[in-house]
Amino acid sequence: MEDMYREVILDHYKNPRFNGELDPADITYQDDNPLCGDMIRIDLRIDDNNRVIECAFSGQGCAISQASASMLMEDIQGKSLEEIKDYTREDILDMLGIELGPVRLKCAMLSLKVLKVGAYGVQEWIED
Amino acid sequence: MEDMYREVILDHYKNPRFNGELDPADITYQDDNPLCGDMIRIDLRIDDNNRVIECAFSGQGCAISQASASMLMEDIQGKSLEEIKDYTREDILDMLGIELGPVRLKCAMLSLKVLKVGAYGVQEWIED
Amino acid sequence: MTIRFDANEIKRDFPALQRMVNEDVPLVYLDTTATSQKPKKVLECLSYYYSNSNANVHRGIHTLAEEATAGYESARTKIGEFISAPSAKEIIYTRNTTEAINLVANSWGRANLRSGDRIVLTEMEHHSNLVPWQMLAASIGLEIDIIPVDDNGCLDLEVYEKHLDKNPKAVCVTHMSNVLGTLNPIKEMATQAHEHGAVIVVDAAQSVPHMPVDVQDLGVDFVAFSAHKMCGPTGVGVLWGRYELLDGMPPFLGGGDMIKRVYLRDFDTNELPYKFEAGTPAIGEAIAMGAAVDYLKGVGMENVWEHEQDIVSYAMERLEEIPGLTVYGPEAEKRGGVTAFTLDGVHPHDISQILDVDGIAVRAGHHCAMPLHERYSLVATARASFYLYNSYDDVDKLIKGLYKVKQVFG
Amino acid sequence: MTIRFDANEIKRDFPALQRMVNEDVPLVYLDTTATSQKPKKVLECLSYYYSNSNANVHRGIHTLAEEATAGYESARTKIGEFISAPSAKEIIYTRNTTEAINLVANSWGRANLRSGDRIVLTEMEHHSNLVPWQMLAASIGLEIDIIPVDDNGCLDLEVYEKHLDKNPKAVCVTHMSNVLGTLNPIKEMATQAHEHGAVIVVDAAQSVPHMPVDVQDLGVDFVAFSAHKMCGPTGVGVLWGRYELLDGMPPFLGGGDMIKRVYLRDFDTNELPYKFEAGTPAIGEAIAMGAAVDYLKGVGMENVWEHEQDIVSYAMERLEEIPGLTVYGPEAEKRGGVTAFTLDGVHPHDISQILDVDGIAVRAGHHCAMPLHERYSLVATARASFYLYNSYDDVDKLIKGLYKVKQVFG
Ligand SMILES: Cc1ncc(COP(=O)(O)O)c(C=O)c1O
Ligand SMILES: Cc1ncc(COP(=O)(O)O)c(C=O)c1O
Repeated sequence: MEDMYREVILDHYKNPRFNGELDPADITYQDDNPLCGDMIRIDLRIDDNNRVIECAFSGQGCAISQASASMLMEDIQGKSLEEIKDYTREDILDMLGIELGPVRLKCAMLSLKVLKVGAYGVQEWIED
Repeated sequence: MEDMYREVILDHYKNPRFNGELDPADITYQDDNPLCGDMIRIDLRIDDNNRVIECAFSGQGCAISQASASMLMEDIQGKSLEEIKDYTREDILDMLGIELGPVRLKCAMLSLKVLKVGAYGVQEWIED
Repeated sequence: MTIRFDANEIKRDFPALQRMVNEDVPLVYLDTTATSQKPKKVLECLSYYYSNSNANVHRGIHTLAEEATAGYESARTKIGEFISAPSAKEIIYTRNTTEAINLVANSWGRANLRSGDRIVLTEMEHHSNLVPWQMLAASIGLEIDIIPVDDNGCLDLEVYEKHLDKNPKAVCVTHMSNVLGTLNPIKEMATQAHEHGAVIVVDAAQSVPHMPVDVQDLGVDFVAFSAHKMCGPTGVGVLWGRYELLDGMPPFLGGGDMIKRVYLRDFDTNELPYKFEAGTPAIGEAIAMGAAVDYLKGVGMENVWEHEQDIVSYAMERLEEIPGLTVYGPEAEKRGGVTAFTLDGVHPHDISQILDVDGIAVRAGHHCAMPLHERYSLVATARASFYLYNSYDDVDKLIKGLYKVKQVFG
Repeated sequence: MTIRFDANEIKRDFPALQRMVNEDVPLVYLDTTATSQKPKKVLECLSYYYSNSNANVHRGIHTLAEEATAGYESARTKIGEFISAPSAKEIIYTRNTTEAINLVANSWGRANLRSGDRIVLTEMEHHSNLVPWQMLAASIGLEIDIIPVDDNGCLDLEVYEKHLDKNPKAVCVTHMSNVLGTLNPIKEMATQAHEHGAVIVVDAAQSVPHMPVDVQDLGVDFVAFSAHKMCGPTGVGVLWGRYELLDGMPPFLGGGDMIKRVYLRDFDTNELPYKFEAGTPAIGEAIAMGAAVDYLKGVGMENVWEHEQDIVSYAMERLEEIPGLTVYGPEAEKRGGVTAFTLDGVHPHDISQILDVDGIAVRAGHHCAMPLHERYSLVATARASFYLYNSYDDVDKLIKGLYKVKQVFG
């Protein structure tokens, strides 16, 4: 936290990439964190090889939740659903480049949760 | 507690005065302290001037509860019910001649409680 | 004018307020509404108890058991006097405000309410004074009427009167809102409730710690509060209730201490207050709550209240200077030391996190008052709250911090 | 043989055990079954928490709130590991054993039991594991079957089997009696209960503090225990339950933290373990309970158990030498470190009080087990109980004290 929110987080928050909705989409899922009201929706279009050809997120909430969604969208371009399965908490924290306490971790992980539950169902999402 | 239980307490416990039941009696009442199982019953015979002409106690329990009952019986001989109303916690403690913590106080006061409630009903007995 | 005290001197009584955060910034604690810090005297009392007189209460004869029992009961007496309760037997130790309200809902509620009966709640309640009643309502079939919050952040008392005309059995209301700071006119509300035959249950979690509270003068029926918000430890709180009401209620939890006699298939209930204290209570914490009361009495509750009034007036003045910042709730004169606010374009979580870098501790979120936030179409606010140990200087640091937040998100 | 530890060295860890009573006699604390003393490390943990990281949990972002939350949750993890719980989410903080059992009776019981269903209790239960079930039984109409205590102070397991043939829904039994010391064959009883489709609720207030307990190995469904009996503070205890059971249960108390969302007339329940933790929990005390677990783990629960076995064997040997003294319950090999006894012609209260003169702290009374005392046609017993900090020397002092009691009443 030395440098408050890193430039890159604020940049993604203020200028979110892949922001919006896809209609139609192959996969659409949304969830929220009632504790703070963060909300994220993710839409995906998938090709025959199960690769992400298009994606978008929408929602509202704090800088951490929105920036991590924006960064995640950027990162999954062209990835297969199999590869998305492998995303971990560490990947998100690496993108953000800051340390987070338990409450903010939930903000940071919301987009990954929405992505994974959307792609595979709840079983795949082990939160703790 | 320096001298453990004073001689007089042990004497009253081992050789209770006025121990037994009166049949018939003008007033009979009993109560117990479920916390420790102390039980006291008091029988009184009263003359036309509302004076105690005969009294007896029976029961079981610790030395403090039984000795204080025995001492109390000795003390109320010939007293009027009016005078009995005036008995206080201090009177009992003076008879016993020792200091007592909250749990043992209940043991010590049981006979006075039985006497007062028997003579006047619950209203007269304000414990605390 | 009041006999003002020096908050910076008071601050020295509180070990946690001496600490640094993020290695080298001094803590500015503005989160008392969530829980207060504890003065040294209270911590010493706790530590003394556990190092000397620790024993189980009520049943023991040995020295430690007698000391523990005497401490536990004398704290009860102190707490009773603190709120002018007619008798210490009306002081029931609970875990917290929440358990106290659950006790009323379950014991008084189940014994006295029937399907179709009405109860009145308000839009500004903490979840603690909503959910227990919702659970009861669902279980036995009650109708719930809600007093809305008006645009000044106050209860709409005209609606209250309309609800009373439907003859509710209970009115459940907070003395002071933990978000808006609103101080509700409990005395008047109690009179009205009683005129309509309703019992009034007051969530005093935010009033007892901050102002003189006299339950007899208020004329209410039940009052709930928590030690941890009034300089005491966690794990203990109080339900006060009128003797006749408490005496007529069935027990809540079953176990040791709340019984007079137990048989294999049945039991006899103990007297007040033990009837409602099942199992080993929070003995050390109750004794330390007594020490917290001593501490607050030493400062004087009138003084605490006046001080907080000064601080919150100043805070609101300064906060409202900040462009894009909105403070919710009534003017300073009608509120306690709580200010919930939003800042355009910045989520409250981000406000709290960036303030934390400078050691400034504020809460962000729904503060356990989701329906109230809903009423303002908000999902979260940031909240700075004040206590006897907060100074004007703390407010200045908050304001400076908020300008920094604006700059980061500018 | 075991790796023995030196109780006199352990004793030095406990500040209260250094104190004098009646001005100049050293304390001999033989009342751990009521509550244990606390090691310095636990008190330091408590004090450190309140002096540094004190904040409300779960909702805060600022440094103190994060520290408090991390401490509170890491204590949960430690406690879960201590009893080999599959997941820390199964560890529910309660006030004490009593509240934990009330939680099961009210939440699991009301959701799963119907009028006419049977439950099995035992004659040796503490009131905590009787009264909540009696209250439930009276409220919804259950039949209660009782396992009697045989002449050796053990449960009559033949009667247990007969009760199981009536297909009860729950078996509620203590792991170790707080009067007789009897260690019940919980693993076997659990297997039998499950064969008959019953859930088994174990009062582990006297086992978890004194021996290694592995809830998975025992194969039980619910386990309840209190911090204050295992070197921790008052005000906090634990309910452990199997995940599927807890997950399927409705909430118990309503309020903050146990909700996901709250509307004006309705709410959504939170996940485990928070679903059952309403309002501000005993944060400091839970963290200190974690420190107590660390302390006990450091000594080793096998060692604690072996030590207590040695001490209680010795104590029974010595006690039974005293003419007119009767010890109740099974032989030393079948019991934990508890000895309840009577002395002909002397009421237990008098025993306790006279021992106190010499600094020896024992309990006298029904020890919250009136039905068990009834079974022996007693109203009270004196009880000396032992823990890791008690030495052979303590036993010798007790014996000497009892001879003095005899002399006074001789
Ligand atoms: C066997 C047993 N069960 C339950 C309890 C109740 O524990 P607590 O008072 O901590 O709820 C005790 C202790 O008093 C006990 O010994
Ligand atoms: C107004 C109000 N009511 C109830 C509560 C709940 O208090 P506790 O969590 O101590 O039960 C709080 C504090 O969180 C509060 O501010």
